Amino acid sequence: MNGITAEQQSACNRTLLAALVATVVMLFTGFAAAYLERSTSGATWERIKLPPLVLVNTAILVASSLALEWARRHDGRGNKLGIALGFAFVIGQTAAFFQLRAAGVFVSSNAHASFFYLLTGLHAAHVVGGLIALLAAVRKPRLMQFARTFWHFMGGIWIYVLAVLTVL
Amino acid sequence: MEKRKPPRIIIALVAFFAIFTILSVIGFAVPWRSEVASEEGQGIDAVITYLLFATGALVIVGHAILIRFLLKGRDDQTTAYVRPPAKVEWMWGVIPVIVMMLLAEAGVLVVGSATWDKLYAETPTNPVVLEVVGKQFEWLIRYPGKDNTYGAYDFKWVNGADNPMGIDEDDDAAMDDIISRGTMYLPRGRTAQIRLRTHDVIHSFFVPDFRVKQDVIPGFPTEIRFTPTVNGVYELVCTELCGLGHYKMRGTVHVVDPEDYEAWLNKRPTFGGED
Amino acid sequence: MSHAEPQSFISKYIFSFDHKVIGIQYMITAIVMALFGGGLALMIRTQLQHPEMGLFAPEAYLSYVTMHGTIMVFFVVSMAISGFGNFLIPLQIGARDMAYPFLNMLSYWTMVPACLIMIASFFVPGGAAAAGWTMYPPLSAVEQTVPGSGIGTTLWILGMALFIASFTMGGLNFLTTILNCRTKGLTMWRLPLATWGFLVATVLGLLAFPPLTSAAIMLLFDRHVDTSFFVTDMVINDQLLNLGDGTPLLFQHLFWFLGHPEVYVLVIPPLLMTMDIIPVFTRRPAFGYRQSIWALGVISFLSMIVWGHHMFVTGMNPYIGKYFSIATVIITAPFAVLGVNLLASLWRARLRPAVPMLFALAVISAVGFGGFGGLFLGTMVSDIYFHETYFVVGHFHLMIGTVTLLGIFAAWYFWFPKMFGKKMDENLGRWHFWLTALPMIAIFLLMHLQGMGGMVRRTFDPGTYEYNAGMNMALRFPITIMAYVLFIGQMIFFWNIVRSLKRGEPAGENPWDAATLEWITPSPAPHGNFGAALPVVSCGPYEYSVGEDGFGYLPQSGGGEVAVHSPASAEEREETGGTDSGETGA
Amino acid sequence: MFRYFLMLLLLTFAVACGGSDKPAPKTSGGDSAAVDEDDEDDTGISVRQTYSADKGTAGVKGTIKFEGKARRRPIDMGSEKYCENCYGEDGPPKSESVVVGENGELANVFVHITSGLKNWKFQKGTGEVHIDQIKCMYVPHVTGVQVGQTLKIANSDSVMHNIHASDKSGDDWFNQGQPNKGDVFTREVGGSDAGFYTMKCDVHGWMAAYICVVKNPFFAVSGTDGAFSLDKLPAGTYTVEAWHEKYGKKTQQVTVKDGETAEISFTFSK
Repeated sequence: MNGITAEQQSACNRTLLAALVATVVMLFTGFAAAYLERSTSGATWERIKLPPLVLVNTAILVASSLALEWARRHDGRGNKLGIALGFAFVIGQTAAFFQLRAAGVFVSSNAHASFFYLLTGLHAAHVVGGLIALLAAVRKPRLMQFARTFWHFMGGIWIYVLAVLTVL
Repeated sequence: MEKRKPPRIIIALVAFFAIFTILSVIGFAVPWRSEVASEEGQGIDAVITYLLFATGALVIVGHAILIRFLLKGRDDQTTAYVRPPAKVEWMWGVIPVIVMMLLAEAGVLVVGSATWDKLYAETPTNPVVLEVVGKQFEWLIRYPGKDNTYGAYDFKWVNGADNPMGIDEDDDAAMDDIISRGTMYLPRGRTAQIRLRTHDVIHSFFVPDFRVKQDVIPGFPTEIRFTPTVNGVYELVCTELCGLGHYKMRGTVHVVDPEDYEAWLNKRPTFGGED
Repeated sequence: MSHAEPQSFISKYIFSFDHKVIGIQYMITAIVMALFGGGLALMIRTQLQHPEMGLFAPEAYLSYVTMHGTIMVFFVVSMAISGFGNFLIPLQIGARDMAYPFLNMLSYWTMVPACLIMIASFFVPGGAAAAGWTMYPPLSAVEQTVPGSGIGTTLWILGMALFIASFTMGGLNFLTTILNCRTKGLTMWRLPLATWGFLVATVLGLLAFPPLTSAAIMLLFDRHVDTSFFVTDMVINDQLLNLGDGTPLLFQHLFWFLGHPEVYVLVIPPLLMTMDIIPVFTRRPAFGYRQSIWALGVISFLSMIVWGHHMFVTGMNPYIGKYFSIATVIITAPFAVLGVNLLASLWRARLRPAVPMLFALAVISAVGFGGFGGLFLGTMVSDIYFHETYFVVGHFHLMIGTVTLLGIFAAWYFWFPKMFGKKMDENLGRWHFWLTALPMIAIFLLMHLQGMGGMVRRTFDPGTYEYNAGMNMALRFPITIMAYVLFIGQMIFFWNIVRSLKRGEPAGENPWDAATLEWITPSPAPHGNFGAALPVVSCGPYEYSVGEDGFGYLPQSGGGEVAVHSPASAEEREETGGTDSGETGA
Repeated sequence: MFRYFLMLLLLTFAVACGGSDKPAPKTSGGDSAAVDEDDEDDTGISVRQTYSADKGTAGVKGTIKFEGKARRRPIDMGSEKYCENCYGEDGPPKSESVVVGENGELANVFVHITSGLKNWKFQKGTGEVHIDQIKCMYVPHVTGVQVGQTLKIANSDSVMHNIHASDKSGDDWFNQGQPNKGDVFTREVGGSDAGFYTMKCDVHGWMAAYICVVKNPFFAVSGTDGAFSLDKLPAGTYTVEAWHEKYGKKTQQVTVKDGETAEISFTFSK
């Protein structure tokens, strides 16, 4: 529709995805830097206990990525499973939020809690975006490779977020 | 083709550039800064002067070349134009790099470094120790008094009229502390080592005549050191936007002979003293 | 062929997918916002000139200062650049449109609400944000510290969120389009410098804005969810506010990690558009094309690792401070390369003093004056004195105000024919030039001098301090007068636009005998830009003074055959050189 | 590209759960001294007659005493030449927070009735209440305002003052700069404004005034002789509260008959 050839278009999509990934990485890097600075700046800093559900969710997310990969090798059968697992992850995260809230840990309880809610919430928002992309890709298979890549990237970001929240 | 004078618009442009260059050279040659009144200030002035000469020269040269090119650039000249070979272009890509590296880094490392270290890295000998608190929109100064130790403070004790710095009324160390609102006395020749705190937002401690400046950050005590060298009354300025009264956040620094300094301290009421 | 040409007015001019229309929409919006920003500037100057008149309260003054900065940086210069980027990129790379036209339209229509929100924030209780365009917490985070930090600041953050969203959408478009949609034969090393500028600026912006986003989100949480990322306990009105123990400096780090690249995002495209324009009016190849591009690369890399030079006096570790200073002043080297190339492009020129060229030449001078001011601020020791004084104000206005706007004016006069098919009026253009370039450079040079005198910025009444008495106060007058002159001068510009649109002389395809691709299509460029077949590029963008006696040039798509332009005839020369606007201005 | 939705999403989220997620009180707890008869009216009193001055013939008067040594530090106006120059040789006045007479009478105590008026209805107050900023001090130091009255705060100094009033929880009532001599701030005091406020000039930290907004007309501020009197009271049993900026509040029960004036006295100490 913009007068460029198909291969140009898919090249554009690749660039778009790469640029998108870069900006998201920068976003989370910004938060990680903030986390580092905040946790080492001498101000009081106590950790909260992450809800155990988080580990389950991690498993779910990894599973959904694997499902999508499996689907790639078996011409699309399994995409639906992957997407379903994706939704499961989002629901699981919401549940984890409520677990934490029930345990009396709020966004404003302490800095570590704030970062937990912020980073995981931010990630969840991106995941929702990824799910939308996947659903679109189910109808437009041409987009599946990009949606899938972004989804794997989201998995990576999730590991990164967990690492920041637990290790740093 | 006979020599024709360039179009008037070009001449006007040349005049414009020439006049601005000359004016700015004159302008920056004027000594705008007040007499420097601290040792560190002299170091800072040295850097400024160095940069003024370095950049001034470059601005003049640059505009001279610009003007020359403008005057010579005729739109009808038929002299064959030989495109400069790549290595000439590369040469002119490298020369400015070298020049600027030398000029700029010299300013940082050669001229500036010592002063920077003196201000931040080295610990002064026999300093005058005092504490300055910035609050919207005042400077509060506290001297530790005879016992040379500060009384404890806490935000919950702050009372603008009675106890602006929130000092513990029951702390013995606090009884001989001396508090002054906006007026600071310093002995000439001794390094002042000032602990900076704030009650609310970010402020910045600046005395133009000393050239020194230090932000005051909430929850992050900072320190500033300088050595006044000239007696006089100087103004203490807040340079970080701190609210609607920012421009009113003014204090005075009196630099006096050491004995006058002692005399002033002695006649100040202490925190514990009955009026 | 491109997407079908839309017919209805709405789809053609309002929600248009056409990059040219969107570009012009951006520029017009930028002009409107510039009127706001300029009006605020005049109010600020008037207050500084006559504090005793009690025009408005200090808190209002702070709002004006804050919004002037925000509007000018993000909603005037950034937006004008987005405008030219949208208009030029597809034309210069021989594409029919941006890679994602819908995204493009979306990005503009995300920008519009952002503008509206920013303006609306003046009319909420407490007034617009008042913590300075840098929004340092705690001042921006705690409502009790300044009235503007109420709803006004919330709206500011919302507006910025939309701006960042829009900028990112536009940036993704620029990037993908330039990298993937170039026409046949147009290698990266044949790209016009303007397009290079947009490319580099876009990459910088895309990498630098996310950290600001994170800072904005955390600020929002501190304001509304009682987290303590940035805020600390404080005493207001003798009352203790338990806000926690955040680290205010964290915000400054995140902000300036954006902030410093951002100023290059602002200054690089106009500078490179200037470098793109100059060869056309010197009829000489741009000097050091590759060197300029390498320099750009170095600049953009360095700009990401020097943010700390905005924080020399925050009590940072002295060795870190030294590092930031060393890294910062290195930037002057690649910039010097750009400067030298700008100058050398004039070497033995066949000058044609048309209005775009006048502005371009003024840019060269302004870069000279402005650039070197950076050394005083980049060198940590002198920055101790200059930090937060009018020297800073003068410096960044000269760079991201004067240089960018003069460059944008040059571009406007240069590409106006391609936008609307008419030429701008030369005489009005010259008046506009003199009434813009003179005051713009003079004002900010004088501010440097005030900074030398230690005058502190963001003061409601500089007369509070005795050390300002004398020259610091005296200099206010010429500055204020020239600010008004500058503002009035722009009216000529608007009048010129209206007049030229009505009865400017038709431009034709290539009024300037320029070699780049946008000049081979009719003016205004039709929908789809290039007719049936896209051009095929056979040479670089600046192949001037070729052929015997060197009066020819190689159009990029000319397949290597020399097009000839005739030198201005004697009477033309008198006409172009002769009008007196020059002297009257100088 | 999802970031924009995300920003807005976070924004709404942030605004939505503002406060709700807040376990600890944000500001130092002080005694919230807001007076509100309506609280009692809920306890099912049917008859409420409208009060007018002629209906009240009783009264309560008395004195406020202070025990122990009160420290009044001299105010240091060193930060503002103008203010210092307003005062002659003997220098600026002393802090007004604890003003005690030679026999221990305590001034600047706000006395009002907190309960016992449940079967009276009151019209909104009328007229203006003035606070002046002169010689870098607030006059008066403690001011009582009845809901409905107009509060006017003027700057009589040719130096910039800002009036920054906030309640005990630290939330702003108003905060405004008055850069010019003659600037006047006007505020219609509404029912929602009832409460005790601290007003300070941030530029001159020693300047502090206290504004007590109440709903009935029975309030007084003790003078330098420590005396106060509440007049035109209808007969009844009342809880009288005395409030001092530094030493908090004390209450007493008192019963008055028509035409009589009861004597009570409060005693504060450190």
